[in-house]
Amino acid sequence: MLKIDALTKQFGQNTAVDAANITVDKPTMIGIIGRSGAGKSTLLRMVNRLSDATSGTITFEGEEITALRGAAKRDWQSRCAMIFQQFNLVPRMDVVSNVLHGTLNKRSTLATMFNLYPQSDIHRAIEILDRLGIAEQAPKRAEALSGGQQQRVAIARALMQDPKIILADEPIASLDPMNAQVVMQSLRTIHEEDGRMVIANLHTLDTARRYCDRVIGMRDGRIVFDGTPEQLTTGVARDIYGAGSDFSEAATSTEIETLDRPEVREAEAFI
Amino acid sequence: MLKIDALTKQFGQNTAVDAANITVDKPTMIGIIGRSGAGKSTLLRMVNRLSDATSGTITFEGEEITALRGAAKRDWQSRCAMIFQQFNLVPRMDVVSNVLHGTLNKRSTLATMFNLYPQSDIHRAIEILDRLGIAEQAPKRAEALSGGQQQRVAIARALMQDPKIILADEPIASLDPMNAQVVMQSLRTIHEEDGRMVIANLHTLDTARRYCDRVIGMRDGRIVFDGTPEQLTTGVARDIYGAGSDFSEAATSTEIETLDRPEVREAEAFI
Amino acid sequence: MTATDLSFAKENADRLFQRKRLIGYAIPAVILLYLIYIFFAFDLPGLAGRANLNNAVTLASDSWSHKVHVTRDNRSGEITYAVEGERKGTYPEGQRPDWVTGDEVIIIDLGGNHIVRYLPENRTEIELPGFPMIEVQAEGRSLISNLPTDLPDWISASNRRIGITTPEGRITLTGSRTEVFNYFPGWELFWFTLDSPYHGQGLATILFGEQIDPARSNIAGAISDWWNNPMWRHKDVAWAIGETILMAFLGTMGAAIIALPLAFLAAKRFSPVMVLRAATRRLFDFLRGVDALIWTVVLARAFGPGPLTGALAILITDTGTFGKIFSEALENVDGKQIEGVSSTGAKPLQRYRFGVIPQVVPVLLAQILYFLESNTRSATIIGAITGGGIGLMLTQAIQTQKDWEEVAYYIVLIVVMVMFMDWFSGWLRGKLIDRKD
Amino acid sequence: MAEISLSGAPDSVDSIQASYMAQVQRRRLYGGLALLIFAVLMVSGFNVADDRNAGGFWEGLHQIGDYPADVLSEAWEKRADLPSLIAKYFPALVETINIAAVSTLIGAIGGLFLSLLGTRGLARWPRLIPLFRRVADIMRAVPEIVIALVLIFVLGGGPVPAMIAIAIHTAGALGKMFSEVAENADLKPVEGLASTGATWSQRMLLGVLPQVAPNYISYALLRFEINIRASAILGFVGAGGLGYELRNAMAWGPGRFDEAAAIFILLFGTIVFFDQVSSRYRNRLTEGQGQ
Amino acid sequence: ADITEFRIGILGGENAQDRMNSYQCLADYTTEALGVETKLFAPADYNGVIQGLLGGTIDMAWLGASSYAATYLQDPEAVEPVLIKVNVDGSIGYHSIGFARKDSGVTSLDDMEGKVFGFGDPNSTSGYLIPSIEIPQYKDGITMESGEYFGEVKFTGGHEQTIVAVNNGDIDGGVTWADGQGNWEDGYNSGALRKAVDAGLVDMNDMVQIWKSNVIPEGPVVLRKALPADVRETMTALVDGLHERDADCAYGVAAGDTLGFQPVTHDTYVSIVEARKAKIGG
Ligand SMILES: Nc1ncnc2c1ncn2[C@@H]1O[C@H](COP(=O)(O)OP(=O)(O)OP(=O)(O)O)[C@@H](O)[C@H]1O
Ligand SMILES: Nc1ncnc2c1ncn2[C@@H]1O[C@H](COP(=O)(O)OP(=O)(O)OP(=O)(O)O)[C@@H](O)[C@H]1O
Ligand SMILES: [Mg+2]
Ligand SMILES: [Mg+2]
Repeated sequence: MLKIDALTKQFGQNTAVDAANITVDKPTMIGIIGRSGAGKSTLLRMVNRLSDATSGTITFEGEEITALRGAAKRDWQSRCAMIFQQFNLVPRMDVVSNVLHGTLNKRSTLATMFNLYPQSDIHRAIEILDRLGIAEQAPKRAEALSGGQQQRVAIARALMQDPKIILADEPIASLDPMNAQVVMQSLRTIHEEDGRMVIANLHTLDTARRYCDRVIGMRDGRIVFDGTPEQLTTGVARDIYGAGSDFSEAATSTEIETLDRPEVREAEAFI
Repeated sequence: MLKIDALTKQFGQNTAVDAANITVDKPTMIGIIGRSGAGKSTLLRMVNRLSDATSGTITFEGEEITALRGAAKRDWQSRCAMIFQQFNLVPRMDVVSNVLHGTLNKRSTLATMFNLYPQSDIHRAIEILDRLGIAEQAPKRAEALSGGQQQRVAIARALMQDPKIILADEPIASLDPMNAQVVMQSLRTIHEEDGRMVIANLHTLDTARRYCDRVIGMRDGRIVFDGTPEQLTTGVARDIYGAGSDFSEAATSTEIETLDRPEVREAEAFI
Repeated sequence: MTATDLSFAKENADRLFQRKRLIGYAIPAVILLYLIYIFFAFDLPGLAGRANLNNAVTLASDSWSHKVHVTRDNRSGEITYAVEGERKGTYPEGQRPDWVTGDEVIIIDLGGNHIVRYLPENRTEIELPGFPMIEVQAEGRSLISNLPTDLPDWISASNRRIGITTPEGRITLTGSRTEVFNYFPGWELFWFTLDSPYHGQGLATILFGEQIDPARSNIAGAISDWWNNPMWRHKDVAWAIGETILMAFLGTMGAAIIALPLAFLAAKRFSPVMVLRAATRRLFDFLRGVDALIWTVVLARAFGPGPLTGALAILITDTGTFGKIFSEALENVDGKQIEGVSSTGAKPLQRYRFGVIPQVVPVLLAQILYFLESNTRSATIIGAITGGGIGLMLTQAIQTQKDWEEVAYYIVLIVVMVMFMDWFSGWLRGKLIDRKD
Repeated sequence: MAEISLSGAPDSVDSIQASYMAQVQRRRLYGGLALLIFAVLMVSGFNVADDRNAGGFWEGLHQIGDYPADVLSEAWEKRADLPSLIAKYFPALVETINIAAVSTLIGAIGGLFLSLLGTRGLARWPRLIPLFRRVADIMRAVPEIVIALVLIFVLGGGPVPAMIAIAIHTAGALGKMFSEVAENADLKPVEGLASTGATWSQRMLLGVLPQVAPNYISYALLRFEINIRASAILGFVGAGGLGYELRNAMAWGPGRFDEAAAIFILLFGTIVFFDQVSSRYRNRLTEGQGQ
Repeated sequence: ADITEFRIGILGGENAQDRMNSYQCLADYTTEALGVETKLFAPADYNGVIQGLLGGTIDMAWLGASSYAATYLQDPEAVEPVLIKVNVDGSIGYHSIGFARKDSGVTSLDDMEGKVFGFGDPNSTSGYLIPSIEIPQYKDGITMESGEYFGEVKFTGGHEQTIVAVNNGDIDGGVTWADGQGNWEDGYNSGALRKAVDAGLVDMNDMVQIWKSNVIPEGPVVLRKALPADVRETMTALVDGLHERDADCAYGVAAGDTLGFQPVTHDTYVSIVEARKAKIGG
């Protein structure tokens, strides 16, 4: 299905992603872990074509993604939704409009200008919001929502795209533990019920273990681990995070924002 | 020397200072304490004649300060320096110029318009700065200095006035503990070496105790305590701050910015 | 969410989008309606018909080219050669361009096989490729020619006048005169006019070659001849630009000097007397509202034409503008600094000097310098009305439709001047505002 | 108790005094020189201007009221006609305002595109950013009168050349101001939209415009104010509107001074009116932003 | 009373700087004759010179007849006319010429009914004052009010603008000045039309003359009355003798071939002044 082949991205001297190879055969929920600067965001951005690869290819269902240009590229983007750490919504616009932005690729600029979304799309947007439990927020401005709600709006926008793949770049890093849990659960549900592929960058080992079918570890731009959550032992994690022998689960957790508060532990334990 | 007699200040309905009586016979270092809104600032401002009293008199060495007008008032101000919580320097001008502002009252308007001061004054300004340990900062702009340094520039400006009295309105409230200590120590040294009277509004009981010869407590505009630091027992402090029986030293300290960090305690303990 | 709730949410969303669409349509619709109204109010359909694109082409091509006139006066038979047909561009006696040959018969080679021959007895022959030879005889007021009745549109002919426009040049014939205009690219005589000994000399010759004019050294002579060039008048142009910048400078700085003390009167903080404050503000409004244009006219009676009048007009308007801006800046000053200075017993003026001025200076300087740049542009326009500076030269050059290369020259100079002032004021702003007081 | 001077002074006071004095001397010298140069420039500039002017400043000063007095006294004599004259010139005023409004509108749209195309992070063709910036600079530098006068020759007199001229200048001026605003725009929504496959125009329309609109409108209003004056002035040199009428009335001189006064009242009133309205509205726009 | 400088105002149909250049020789002679510095000023329009003369900031100018009348009407004591230009044929006048585009089908004022008519500058004699009085006398029913006989009456701002406006079709007919000598196809011997022809902006084959005024007296060279008598005498003599002294200079000052200048008095302009006064009333 998705094949990433020797994908490399360089920023000047700095190699952010170094000859990454990933093959995915069927819709899977994949977590990418690695410490800050490992190249996780860069990798996802290349898959969505927000930035161009320096070399290497990405192929999806036989189509070479890295070669797409102009309208074809935008068409790919519409099939490959992206969710960001900071939500990246349009804050001054209402929630439904933000969700409808998922259909922009199908609409002309003029139609967007006059808000000419078909009624069926509007209704579908509400249904998606309802599925994510925030249908009542529909007429509010995005900026008026809490972080967790905003992230769910971002997921709704992604679903509105009806994508084959959903990419999520640290979707829960700005959220408190309760909201983080709701958002991850939503992604998991989407994966399971709709059979969409989900690739999420995650900062926390335990989240990756809990929600993903497959975990990829990156370090200094290279893929240093690729396996099931079960294979992700403390020793492997130590490698990924490049920590010494004093490494412990707790250590990664403390490094990671969502877990540096004790409540998180409690919240997750309580699930 | 200084006699404050039934001094009252009203802002509309609100009586900020209510018939205050203070008599000082010889140069003393006096601390005024009291909670926010007690009228401490208002009292000092009336002494400096930055604001006018509603009724009552201030007499200094037989001269009735409250009756002065125009040039005579400005002359009094030049003999009665004032130091502010926010330093109130001219941030865009260099340190020496700020110190030289202390001589404005003695110099002709025309010369000062062009920033022309006699060399002897400039030399004296630098000597004062040296005494306060910030002579190297002389050519820098005031805004480029740290808070503690700026407050010392303000003290230098006060000293430049060669005043009989220095009034300090919460001189250390905006400073971190280390700087607070340096500034209070400077004021104490000035008092001791030059024999100038110093009246300082202070937020913290312990600072008042440590540095002052005499402590005046104000509450709701009235003077409710006037005695030596030794007389300032916890019970008296409780009265001044209007606290209940659960009042403790620690409670006032926590209320007070400079002491709400643990390091302060350590720093002061270490002296 | 229950099904009814959900359909309710959907209805709500539908209504929301109805409303948004309405606004989405309304704004462009209002703009469109307004533009349609303007379309007719400004008579754009008529304008399209009236617009003279030929004029535009003539002007555009004239702005980068020049023409040399070869004129025969049919009464005296005298032939003159002149750049742009101007007296100052006339070839000296005995000289003529090298594309003119012949003595009895003057042969003018316009290039591209376009040849005009001035024959004796006011006869003219015109040879154009792909067109039969044209012969014209001038007799008294009328012209006798062999032109057919059916003429291409590049020939305009009557029995009094014939005009021929070709890509190589233009020929006009009337009873009294026969004239050929040969077009060349470039701004001819930009450096030296024909009577200067340096005309046609290369830069290297002038700089390093032998002395050309025995009376003067090459460089001094060349500079003086260029500076005093009677056709392009570099000296006058330089003066005019200087005058324009001078108007802007005097006006802006004068306004700033006057506005600063007045602004104190208009600022609530410094002027407790309400009446005085209101009066000062109204004065500012008045000065600004009357506008430099009208001040120019008012002042012209008292001071006559010239740069001073323009400078004063700018000064008066900008006093109003600066007054408003400055007093707003003064309202926003930080009281702490003033209090600090006051507490030392400083006198009122000293309080302003040290408590207020250092705070407002950056704002003031930035504004003054910004206006200096924009006033350079205004000074161009005001000069055109009051009679001074490059603006007057430009408007006159345009209105008398003389030489469009001159117009182009002035336009380039004005744009360069304004861009220079823009850069300069930005540079000065950076220098001054970062500086210590 | 601890020493006062915590920061030990390696330099002796003398050397600090000496170096500071040197600095003061230098500053006084530069300050004095700058002041002197400025004063010399002002005085000599004034003298040059005074010299090159037909009338001198001091001789003319007492006559400054002559012209207004002529105009006002005549207008006062014929004050009964004033209302009808104001009504007569009202259409010309409408034309002047229309010129300003259309050119502000067109200029703002032009400035909008120039700013979006010339701002890093937003530009459609990042490599062309310097080009669009230079274009804006040049459009800003050309005085309106230049374009207007040239266009009058091609298009004939009337409002259109003035409108085009002002619009060009406005586009350049607003292009610069707009792009300063756009530079500070938050790019996150733009990236969010890009990830859904939105085109450039959709990204700008939905991601950037809502953010910058209040500032853009505020600047456009300020420009409208300026353009009313510009359009009146251009009328003076041949484009239509109130300026044209004013020039004719004033050129004719006595006998028509009442007309001149009526036009003047209209013009003054309009400028003050829009000035007040727009500054009030602008304040509201930029204040509302804080929330 | 002594003067410290002498200021000459210039007005006319030529580029300001060209005018300045043509007048430079006169300025030099003036400096020589009066012993004071002489300055030249070229305001943007007629009104600029008029205001200068009234305000006392301009001492001498060569005005148009109507501009002189305007000055006289605002302040009869401001200036006095001293000299008038003499044409090559000895006449001292010129004409206002009405013209239109040939392809518009307009051949006379009769055809102009309901069409757009253009004047030049309101202070111009031939571009406004005379035609505004004489055209209504052409036949009954003609007035110069917009919308009465003509569809619209406009001011183009100056002679050059009128010609361009007619040529472009902005206006259907307009008036400008010409000496009325020589041939129509050349744009006459001198005048605004001739200049436009020489510049290649109009082709006289495209133009027709639709009206011609009676002879209009040339404008006077005026001197400010407040000037000392000896200065006025010196200057009058200087300009009067200019043609004999320096023909090239006179050519430049008079903007063409002339026989020089001859004395003139206010009487020559009484009718023009009356006409202008009448216009104000109407
Ligand atoms: N636009 C850019 N220009 C230059 N270098 C960049 C850019 N974006 C990323 N990098 C560099 O590429 C490397 C990988 O960055 P990336 O953002 O992909 O890491 P990450 O794993 O997502 O880290 P984080 O957890 O901090 O988001 C880093 O060294 C980063 O500094
Ligand atoms: N300019 C003023 N106008 C009106 N009321 C004032 C003014 N200045 C002070 N007050 C009031 O007078 C009272 C005493 O204020 P003052 O500033 O002297 O208190 P303080 O003891 O210095 O308190 P703080 O610790 O907050 O500085 C307060 O109730 C205050 O609100
Ligand atoms: Mg990242
Ligand atoms: Mg206080």
